[in-house]
Amino acid sequence: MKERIVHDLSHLPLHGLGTASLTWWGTCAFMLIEGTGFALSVAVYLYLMSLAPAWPIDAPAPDLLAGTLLTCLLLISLVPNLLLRRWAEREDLHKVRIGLVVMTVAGVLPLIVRIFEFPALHVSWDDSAYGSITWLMLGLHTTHILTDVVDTVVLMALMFSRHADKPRRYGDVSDNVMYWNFVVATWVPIYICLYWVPRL
Amino acid sequence: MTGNRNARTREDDRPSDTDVSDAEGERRLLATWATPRTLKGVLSTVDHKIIGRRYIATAFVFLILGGLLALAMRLQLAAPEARFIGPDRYNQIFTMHGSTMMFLFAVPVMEAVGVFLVPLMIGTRNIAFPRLNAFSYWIFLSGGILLWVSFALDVGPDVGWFAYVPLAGPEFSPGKRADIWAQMITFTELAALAVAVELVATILKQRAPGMSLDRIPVFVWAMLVTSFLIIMAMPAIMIASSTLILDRLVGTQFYNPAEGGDALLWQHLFWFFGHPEVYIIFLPAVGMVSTIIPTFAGRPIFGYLPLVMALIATGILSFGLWVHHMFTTGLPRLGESFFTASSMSIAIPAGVQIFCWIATLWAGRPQLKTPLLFVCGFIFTFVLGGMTGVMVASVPLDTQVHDTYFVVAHFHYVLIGGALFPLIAAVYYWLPKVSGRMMSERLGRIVFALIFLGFHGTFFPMHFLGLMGMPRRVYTYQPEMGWGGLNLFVSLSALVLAAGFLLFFIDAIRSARSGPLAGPNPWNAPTLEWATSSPPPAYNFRRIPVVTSANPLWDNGETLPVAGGLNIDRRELLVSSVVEALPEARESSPTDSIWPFWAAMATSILLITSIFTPWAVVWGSIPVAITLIGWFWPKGEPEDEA
Amino acid sequence: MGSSGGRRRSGWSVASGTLSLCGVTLCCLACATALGWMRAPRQFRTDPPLQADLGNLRLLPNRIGGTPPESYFALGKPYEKVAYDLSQGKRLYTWFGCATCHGDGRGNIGPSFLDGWWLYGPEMISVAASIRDGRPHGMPAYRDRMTNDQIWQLAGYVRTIGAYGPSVSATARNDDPQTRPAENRGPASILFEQGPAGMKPEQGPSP
Amino acid sequence: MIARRGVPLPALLALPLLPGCTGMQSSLDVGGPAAGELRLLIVSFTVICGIVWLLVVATLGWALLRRRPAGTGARTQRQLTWAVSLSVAATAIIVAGLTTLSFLATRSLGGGDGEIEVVAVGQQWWWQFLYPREGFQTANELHIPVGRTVRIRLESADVIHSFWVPSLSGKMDMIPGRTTALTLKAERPGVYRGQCAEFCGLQHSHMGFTVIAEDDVSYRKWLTGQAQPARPAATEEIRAGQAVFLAKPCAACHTIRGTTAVGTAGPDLTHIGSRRSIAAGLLETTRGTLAAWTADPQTLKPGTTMPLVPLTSIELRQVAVYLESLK
Repeated sequence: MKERIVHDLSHLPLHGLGTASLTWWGTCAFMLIEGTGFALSVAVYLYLMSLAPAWPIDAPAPDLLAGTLLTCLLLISLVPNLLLRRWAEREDLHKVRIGLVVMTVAGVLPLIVRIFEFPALHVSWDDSAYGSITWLMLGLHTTHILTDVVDTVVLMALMFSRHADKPRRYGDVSDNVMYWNFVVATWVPIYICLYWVPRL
Repeated sequence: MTGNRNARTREDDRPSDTDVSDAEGERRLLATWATPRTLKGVLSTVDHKIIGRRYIATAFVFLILGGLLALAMRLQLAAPEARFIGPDRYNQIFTMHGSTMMFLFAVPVMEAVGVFLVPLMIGTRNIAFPRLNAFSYWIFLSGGILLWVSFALDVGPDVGWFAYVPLAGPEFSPGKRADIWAQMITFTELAALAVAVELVATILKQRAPGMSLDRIPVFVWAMLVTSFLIIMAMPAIMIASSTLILDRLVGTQFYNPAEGGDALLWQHLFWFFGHPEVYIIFLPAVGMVSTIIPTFAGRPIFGYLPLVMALIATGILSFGLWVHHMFTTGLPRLGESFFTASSMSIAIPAGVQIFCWIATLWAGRPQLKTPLLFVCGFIFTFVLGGMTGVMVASVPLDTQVHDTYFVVAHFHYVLIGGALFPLIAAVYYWLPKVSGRMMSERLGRIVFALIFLGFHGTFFPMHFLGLMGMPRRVYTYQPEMGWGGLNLFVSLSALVLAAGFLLFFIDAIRSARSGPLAGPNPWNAPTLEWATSSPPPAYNFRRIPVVTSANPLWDNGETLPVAGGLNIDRRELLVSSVVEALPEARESSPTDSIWPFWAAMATSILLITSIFTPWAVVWGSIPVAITLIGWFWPKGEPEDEA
Repeated sequence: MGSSGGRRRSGWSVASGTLSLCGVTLCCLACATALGWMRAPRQFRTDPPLQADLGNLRLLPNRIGGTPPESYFALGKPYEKVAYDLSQGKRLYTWFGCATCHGDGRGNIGPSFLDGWWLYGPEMISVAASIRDGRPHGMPAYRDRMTNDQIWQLAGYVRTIGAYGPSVSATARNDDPQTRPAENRGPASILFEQGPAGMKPEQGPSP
Repeated sequence: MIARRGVPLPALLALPLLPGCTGMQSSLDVGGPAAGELRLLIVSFTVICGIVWLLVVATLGWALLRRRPAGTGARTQRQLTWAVSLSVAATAIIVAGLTTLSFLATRSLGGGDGEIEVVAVGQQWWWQFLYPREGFQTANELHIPVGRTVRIRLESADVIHSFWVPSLSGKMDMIPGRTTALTLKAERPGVYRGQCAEFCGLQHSHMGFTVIAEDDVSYRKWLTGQAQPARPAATEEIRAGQAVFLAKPCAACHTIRGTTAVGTAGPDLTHIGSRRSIAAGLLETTRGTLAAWTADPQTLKPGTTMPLVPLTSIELRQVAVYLESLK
């Protein structure tokens, strides 16, 4: 087939940011997958609750301290996270590096608190369906924190390497910021489910 | 055309396709995009066409294997009290048949056709996240091998393809059989989700300039809706299969009623995935049919907008139907009535599709080539399957036919009639694009006759068997039940059906080796995949087409408007806006990499060993993390440097 | 390098790709067949002669330890490691009311299986002999209530209760109220308490 | 084959194949009001859907093969738009009609309380039937009085089973941890076969049972008989058989009321000689089948929970005679 050039693309930027970036859409799609997973786990929780004559099953309601502390940590971590996005948009390498270090710490701290959350449930995963679903939800969310921390660490290493100062990298940082927001956002319904629904 | 326009302000100083002659441009594009013919090249390719082909070929191998199992079952059921296969083996066989066909054939093959065709149909050079695509294939292959090696070792799952608890649970399914089933699910869902993400990003962001939402080929729309269905539905089965493994391995109580769990929870989770699953298989087929009919009718599809709306409506409705698989579990009657109404209402979008197709044929001048023959066979069969679908959607009626051969007949009508017939049509239609060679029209008609007659001979009598009280999943039945004659007829017809498939595969392989050359557009089809050579070069299009109508190859005469200016020495493709497909950026596309292969192997090891010990999740994640870092760490290639 | 070169190449690789995939699948199946010894078929029927031979326990004079019958080895010692036999053993444990005296394995009237003490030794044959012939201080003989292969199945299961590590083929939890981790998680290692706490000297000789 | 053949509905004549669907377990061989209602529903749906299907296929054929005039693009387009819209509207109306039909059937079937309550417990792979008021249990054979509603409470001892007697009613699952129920009503005396309809493991295929609908007098007589303990051994051979039964593993799993056999893992055998079939509908009850079944259950029904108990041929005959005598 003959061709007729009607359009010139050569002036286009070499990397799109935000919605013009494929990674952004990929991250969104993965968040949709995982969000559905979280929503379903909440649905399972409520379903099991609706069947049980008493909820929690054979256990006191979980202690609030560790969970609430973790919630606070996650919410506070949004501040450096959003700052990091601003710095990434400005392509300010120095500040992005600082931001990533801060976010690594902000990711590891909740993991430490999470260790105390499991015993605070006062139930083991094999005690009852209540124990199983609470451990599942907590475990699922822990995996997300863990994944994002590893991601942040790798990104931090990258930003301290010679590959750092590229628009693509700043796009990656923005996507990482978005993903952390997602990790925090999904925690809120889980926190309510795990800690406050049993107290209803 | 040697575009040697003056250079403008460029983002980089590398040569673009307008700076050199066409031949030179093609040579350099090939050097940039081609996969080297080495073992490493084979393992590390990220070309969507090569991976798509592999995916399709592997899925068809699983179709053959699953089909052989079906023949074994028909042999056993041909006579009452036959002793060809014992109950233990038979239970494994029907579970393997269902699981293979659903998880290793139907869903993967539909996605794989999308992987191959979607980038060509929307005029881009590769799929989004091509390394994820490679990873997806290797994961799918591992899952399939896991299942089939287990079967060969007599530890194949024996709990049915929907693995109801408690039968599949820790108490009643000793050994690793059910775990292998559940983990095979994880493999295939991981693979399917990866492809869904790629397709969504590709379709939304990589369309050729000018391909606004109302100019997207219907097949691409279908793949988009399918991908969203996968994204929304598959997490349910991931949760279901993971909780099943947890129940079996570490003693969680999700499905133990004595400790607050519930057996029906499994059914809810499974069918919340399982019903959309049917549409995940069916919607791509709708897209194929909607693409094939206009070509052979010689006119654009009638009712593009209603068709697309019907696709979306079907997708949304499919999440509101799952309880119709549970009408005999004694759920509250009000809820059941709601699901009856919703299940029946899905007949309306299906009707829209059927009527639009018939209208297109009516208005056009149909040429009854083999692909169209199969499409007609599809309408004939699928509408019948739809009618029995309406029957099983009625709660009281379902109490008589649920879990009988009536249902077996019904879902083979909608799955074979509704998806496999269009898929065979698609093979006849698109294989010339894939291999560059035509399949035989003469053999095609024989194949159609054999498959069509064999199919109806096999599955139509099953309706009667069901009404006569024959439950599904029985390995034998007693002579006095009076089912012997029909079953023998069914088994003989299955041989005809198998002969049809055998001839089809012979023709496909023969054609791919020595069929007549096809040329770029043998059917005079309107969509973009026919604008490039057959088979397409590694870079798909020398220049990105510019789309000005829904049927670009029909409306543009002999000359295709294209966009120049993409780099030819580095993998680059065009990112465009979601609604109007206005160019937004020249994005680099990842190069070949061996890391997705290693990541898939590491993931496979983690998943398989985690059947045996929960600690595998901990230590198995270390190699996974290492391979993923290897995958994403920049290697200093031109593609990384933007 | 025109499109014809690309065509030939792709045409070739379609065919070879298909063939090599078929090849890979066939190889896998061939390997699987070659590994036939790994197959784990389930035996539902024990031939009467085999059944009879399974009763030939060659016990030492003190009825602790000994050699299992030849057929036991000829079968490949299925009762210790085949998941199906172990799960049948678990059902027998319930059906024959073993829990009345031994509880969930922690013992009650009868001795515990979880405390690391096997009054007559931990070998399969001793456990099988205890079930078949009974033991002093209350263990009845099941010789006339179970078939020989059932005795072996039950013996295999009882040993997994006291196993010190998680086992791949041991049974998982039942759909019943839970009192201890299931056999596949090595309950003895989780619940182990120092010393022969559950031991009752009047129930038999000290080990 | 007991149920009366023949289908009264003229509508069925339009579907030449359906009247062929008779048989001992056919949903179209009606023995009770619920199954009759359901058969009417099946036939109505089949007729309506069949007509719709024929219309669609005929239109498709016409569209493919019609003679085509030249030109007239815009008019055809408009006509087609009308045709498609009307067809979709017709689809919606038909679907709504069928939904209403389904709802009406649901309402008229409407469960309700039974005059008699029976408990059915699904076991791998047999049926335990308990008559709570009379306080006895039996296996694989359910007796109901003609013309009275029997409420069956459905439970499961292990996995999910599904209780289905096609000639009397639709099916209902038996789910562990839940209790479901079904009402049965037979209009005429007869033997109706039922079978487990939910895959339940190795011997799902051989999990049948019979429902015997009989007049009130016979039913009462049957109830009285079943509530009795087993009749004492009358002959020397029967006594020998009983001794074998009690001395061998048999007694550990089966109960025979009136003897020391009190096992609960297998079916109650107190009146096994009076039942029409053994091994969950696998074999007709005769001395020969009893002997064959006892001799080698794992060949007849591989995987069943009954083990192969080694017996001498004499013992085998004695046990068979004994079991047969348990009327």
